[in-house]
Amino acid sequence: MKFSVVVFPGSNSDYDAFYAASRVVGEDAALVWHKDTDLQGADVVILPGGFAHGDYLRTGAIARFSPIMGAVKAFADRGGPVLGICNGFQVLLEAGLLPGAMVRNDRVKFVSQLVPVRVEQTDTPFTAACASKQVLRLPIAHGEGNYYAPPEVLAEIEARRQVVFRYSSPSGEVSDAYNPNGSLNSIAGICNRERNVVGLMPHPERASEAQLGSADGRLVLASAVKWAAEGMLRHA
Amino acid sequence: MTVIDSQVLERHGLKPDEYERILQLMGREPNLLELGMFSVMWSEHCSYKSSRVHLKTLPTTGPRVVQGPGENAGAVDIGDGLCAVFKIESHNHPSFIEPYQGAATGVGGIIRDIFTMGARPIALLNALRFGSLDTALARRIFEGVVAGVGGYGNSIGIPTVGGEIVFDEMYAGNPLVNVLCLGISRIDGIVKGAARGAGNPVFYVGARTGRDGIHGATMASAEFDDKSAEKRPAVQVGDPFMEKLLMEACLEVMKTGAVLGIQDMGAAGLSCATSEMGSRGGCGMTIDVMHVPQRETGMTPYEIMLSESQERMLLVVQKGREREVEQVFEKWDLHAVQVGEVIDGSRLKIHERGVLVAEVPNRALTDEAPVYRRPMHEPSWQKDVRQLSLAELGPAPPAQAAFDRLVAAPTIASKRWAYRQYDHSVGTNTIAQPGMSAAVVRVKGTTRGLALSVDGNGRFCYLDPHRGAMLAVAEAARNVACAGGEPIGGTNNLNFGNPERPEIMWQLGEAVRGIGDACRALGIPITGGNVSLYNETEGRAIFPTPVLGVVGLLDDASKTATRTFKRDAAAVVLLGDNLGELGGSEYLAAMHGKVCGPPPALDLKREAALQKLIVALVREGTVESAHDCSEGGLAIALAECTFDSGGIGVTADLALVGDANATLFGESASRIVVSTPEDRVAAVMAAAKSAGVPAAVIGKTGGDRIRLTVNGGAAVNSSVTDAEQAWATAIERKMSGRAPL
Amino acid sequence: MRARVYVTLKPSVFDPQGRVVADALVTLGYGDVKDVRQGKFFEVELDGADPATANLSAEAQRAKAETRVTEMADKLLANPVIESYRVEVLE
Amino acid sequence: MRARVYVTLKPSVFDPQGRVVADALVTLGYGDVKDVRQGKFFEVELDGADPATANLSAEAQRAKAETRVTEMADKLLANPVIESYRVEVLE
Ligand SMILES: Nc1ncnc2c1ncn2[C@@H]1O[C@H](COP(=O)(O)OP(=O)(O)O)[C@@H](O)[C@H]1O
Ligand SMILES: [Mg+2]
Repeated sequence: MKFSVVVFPGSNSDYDAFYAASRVVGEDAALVWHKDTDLQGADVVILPGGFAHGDYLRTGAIARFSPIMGAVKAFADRGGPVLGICNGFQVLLEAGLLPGAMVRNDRVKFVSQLVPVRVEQTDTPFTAACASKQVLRLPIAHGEGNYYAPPEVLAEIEARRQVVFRYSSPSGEVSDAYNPNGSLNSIAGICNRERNVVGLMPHPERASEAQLGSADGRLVLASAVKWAAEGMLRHA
Repeated sequence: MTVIDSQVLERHGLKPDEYERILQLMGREPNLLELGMFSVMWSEHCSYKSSRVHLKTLPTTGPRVVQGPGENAGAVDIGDGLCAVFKIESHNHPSFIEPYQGAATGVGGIIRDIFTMGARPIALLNALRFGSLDTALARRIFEGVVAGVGGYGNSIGIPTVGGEIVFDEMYAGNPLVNVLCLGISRIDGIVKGAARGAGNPVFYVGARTGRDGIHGATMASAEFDDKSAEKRPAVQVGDPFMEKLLMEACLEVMKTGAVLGIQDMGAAGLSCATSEMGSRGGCGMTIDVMHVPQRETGMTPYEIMLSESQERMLLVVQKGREREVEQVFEKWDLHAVQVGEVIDGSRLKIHERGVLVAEVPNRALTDEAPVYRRPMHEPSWQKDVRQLSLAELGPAPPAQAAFDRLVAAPTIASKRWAYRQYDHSVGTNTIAQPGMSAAVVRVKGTTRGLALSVDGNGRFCYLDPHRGAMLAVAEAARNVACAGGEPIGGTNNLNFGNPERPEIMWQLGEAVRGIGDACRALGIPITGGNVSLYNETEGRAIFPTPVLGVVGLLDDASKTATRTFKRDAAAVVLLGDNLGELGGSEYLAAMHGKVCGPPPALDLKREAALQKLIVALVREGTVESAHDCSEGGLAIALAECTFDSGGIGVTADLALVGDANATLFGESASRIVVSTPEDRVAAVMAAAKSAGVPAAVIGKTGGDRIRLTVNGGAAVNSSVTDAEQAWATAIERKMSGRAPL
Repeated sequence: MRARVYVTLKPSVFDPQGRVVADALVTLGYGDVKDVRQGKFFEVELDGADPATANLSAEAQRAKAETRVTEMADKLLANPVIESYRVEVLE
Repeated sequence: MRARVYVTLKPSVFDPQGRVVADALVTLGYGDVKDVRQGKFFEVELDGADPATANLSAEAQRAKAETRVTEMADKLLANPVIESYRVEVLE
């Protein structure tokens, strides 16, 4: 199967995602330039981390107008699995493919550290290989990862089980003490109603090898492989 | 036309005899533009006129050296056809004036030096010095510098993997911001900053030229005084997004083979890039400033040639392949424009709309710059400050009190407040993160890894610049060795006061001599570096502060060690001798407010043996943790081994040397604390013996306390949790209530 | 033509930066600071020589600029989920 | 009392953010956008019930607030090295 990783000007984890998909998980992978309009036969699309367009206006605000985003949207509409990591998550929010928005971390500063993240839902293409409530150790590295949605939207995404990841303690307890950025309901990642588009602030691709401090993140990409093996890819 | 009188010369920072030299080299009077170009190129910052004779004495060769000093960065062979390209650079003065932007543009500058060589940057480190965090000014500068370092590196996606931070009142008015960048390139992919081949076009790419930083280079060479406020617009705003585009585009364009030479425009901007590329390549260059993309209207040739706008590059392209190069830049939304061409001869010709406005032999700006053998004189106070009588200091504080104070002293405490603001995981190469003794990054596509450390101890250098500099080399190399890295190359940043003062010049000379001695003994070639002088405020100089960056090679990146204990009931072994030396220690500064005494002795032969030993022990997996002893001595080193270990305590008994506090907190060199399972103790001791390194089992891991005794007498008994909490949060507590902006 | 677009977080959205600035001001001795909200603004310069608008009255040109800049704010400069904006045509 | 402090980069200082926003607007079809400069503003709310100023005239209170907020801008909200600012007292 094939992972296509979109490269925006200013993406900086594009190669990391490509490397994790191709060298660690061992699948085909391609880097797709944002000015292209063809996803090169992708089975899975990844919008990677970084600072697209410098994040100068708002994170993800300019990237959502890139030519490739039309193809990404069409792919998502067909049910294709799309994963937005960090800046990629922010792009998905700005593009309206996921609900809500990001604001500055509550403690304002950029925060870079390994944090425990609890898997809330396993019926998405990016968590299918995880156990329910499994705690993954994943790095975060962002200045604007403070997830916000208006109250009615938040209630709805909770009701529809769209919260896929939450920040937690190492043993899986969710509380403000383990919320690194002030996100509402400790949200670290969500999916759309159809559950094929997932965005998260932590970086699973950077935690896919034990040598790098944690291999837990490998499960996220491996989930997509499992999903495909079980015939769950519906977009083709 | 402006007459060049003494006032004009003074404004350009040129001395009358330097002007005489310009007249000679030019064979006529220069015009104002030419004078401006001389002024920036002959500034201390660009010409190294005070330090050059000393730098020449450094060892710069070795079997692994691919590129020594003289290019944008140095390079060493790391096997598999690859080389590590690295250099350190300072941005001290700008960071004082505008901490965020000063630090950010400093990071931007050194990154350009690395990718200019054709190497992909994979790691950043920084060495920072600030005044005491008890002052609002130091907190503001610290806050801004850390945010700026992070802001630039995070955005461009190069992980900041390590560094060091020291707080001392001596840096209150002159913070130091030294940044090291390391990249990886194929050896045959290195591109140099030389122009070649008459008729080849010269391209400009990157940010447009504005009026910023005009005289920035000369600013870095002038002491601060009350008038420095007027020079403030010299600070620039960094644009990491532009730099990211430039980096990707340049690395891509260099792969085409159509680029013959490339150089970034940093200090002295276009003047520097054009003249250096010409003189390195033994040819001339002609450009027309009309073609230079400009951000503001009405810029004069003077302003264009002297501007230090960030994020700009100059390229010499093979004639006929212009389109190929332009296309790569266009892909990245960058517009490369031809501004001139390489010409025969050795002259740099600047035109404005076809009219010749300056013509200078380019070597006059570079190689022919003045070189000074400035007078050196040992300061009259030097011998006095090296005296230390413990008796005269009064009653010694209880060891526990000293331990509690030291563990939370900002210089010793965890720097997590800072490095949590740095993305250290981007790039998926970081094996040992900030907070460990040395950073370790893997080299993708190979089994190899690189260990990196930057170190310097201004106090030691103040007390004895020769020995202090040797200690800095030894410490950086030892840190790298503790991670299993064989030191293979070094870079250095010399941060000193005003070289026109013989005492400062003496410090500089002695320090460079020390770096040379230590590097020769430890087999570490110096492949580059940077010199920052005039670090003074109102006549008061900083501690002489050479900062050493050392790169170590791991053949197998998985065979590394960190400082933290790994299990209960392991033996704790001290490699090296505890000599109980308190001179220049953090203990004396924190408990007695004194900076005095002789810095620790250093036996370079023994240091070399110790480093070889630890590299072997780590690679064989004979030891499970390894930690260098530095600030705070053995007591702090042992405590640090328990921190981040998940609460594994230690019990150790130390043999008395001097008094108890000297035993615990003395900062003797050439010592490493290792832990090893009981059944491997004999192997460690045997290896130490055959290496000629003293070794002693001093205790055992386990429990949840740090229990240290001296000759069996109680000295320190703290819970790991409490000590770790104090250590981890000390800086946060100093910074709380402070607003980042 | 110049226009300014002021963008602020909606009142219901917590403003961490404003909070930190407020705290810092209190620490600096400005105890009477009750609250600070931080916003941003864009000063947009439009090419007046647009042939499509050249023969419009000054009034109509202003109106036209206002419409255009409002559109820019809507599309790009503000995120309606968290932000509101105000457009001001200067000249 | 409420006051606003508008902070902009000095005209001679390069504004990378504004540049990128301008480019984005042009790409989106607003070809007449010549330049964009980005600034920030702070809305500062002051406790009106300050006993030290309670018996001053409205005029004097305004003036006092203006002085104080200008001081805040100078000290914290703007960095005079690269930024300039403007204070506006609202009520
Ligand atoms: N302390 C030093 N030790 C060794 N080489 C040095 C030192 N300082 C500067 N150099 C070398 O001198 C050369 C000139 O530096 P250059 O690149 O012109 O200056 P800049 O620091 O502005 O980039 C470089 O090759 C640099 O590595
Ligand atoms: Mg250089």
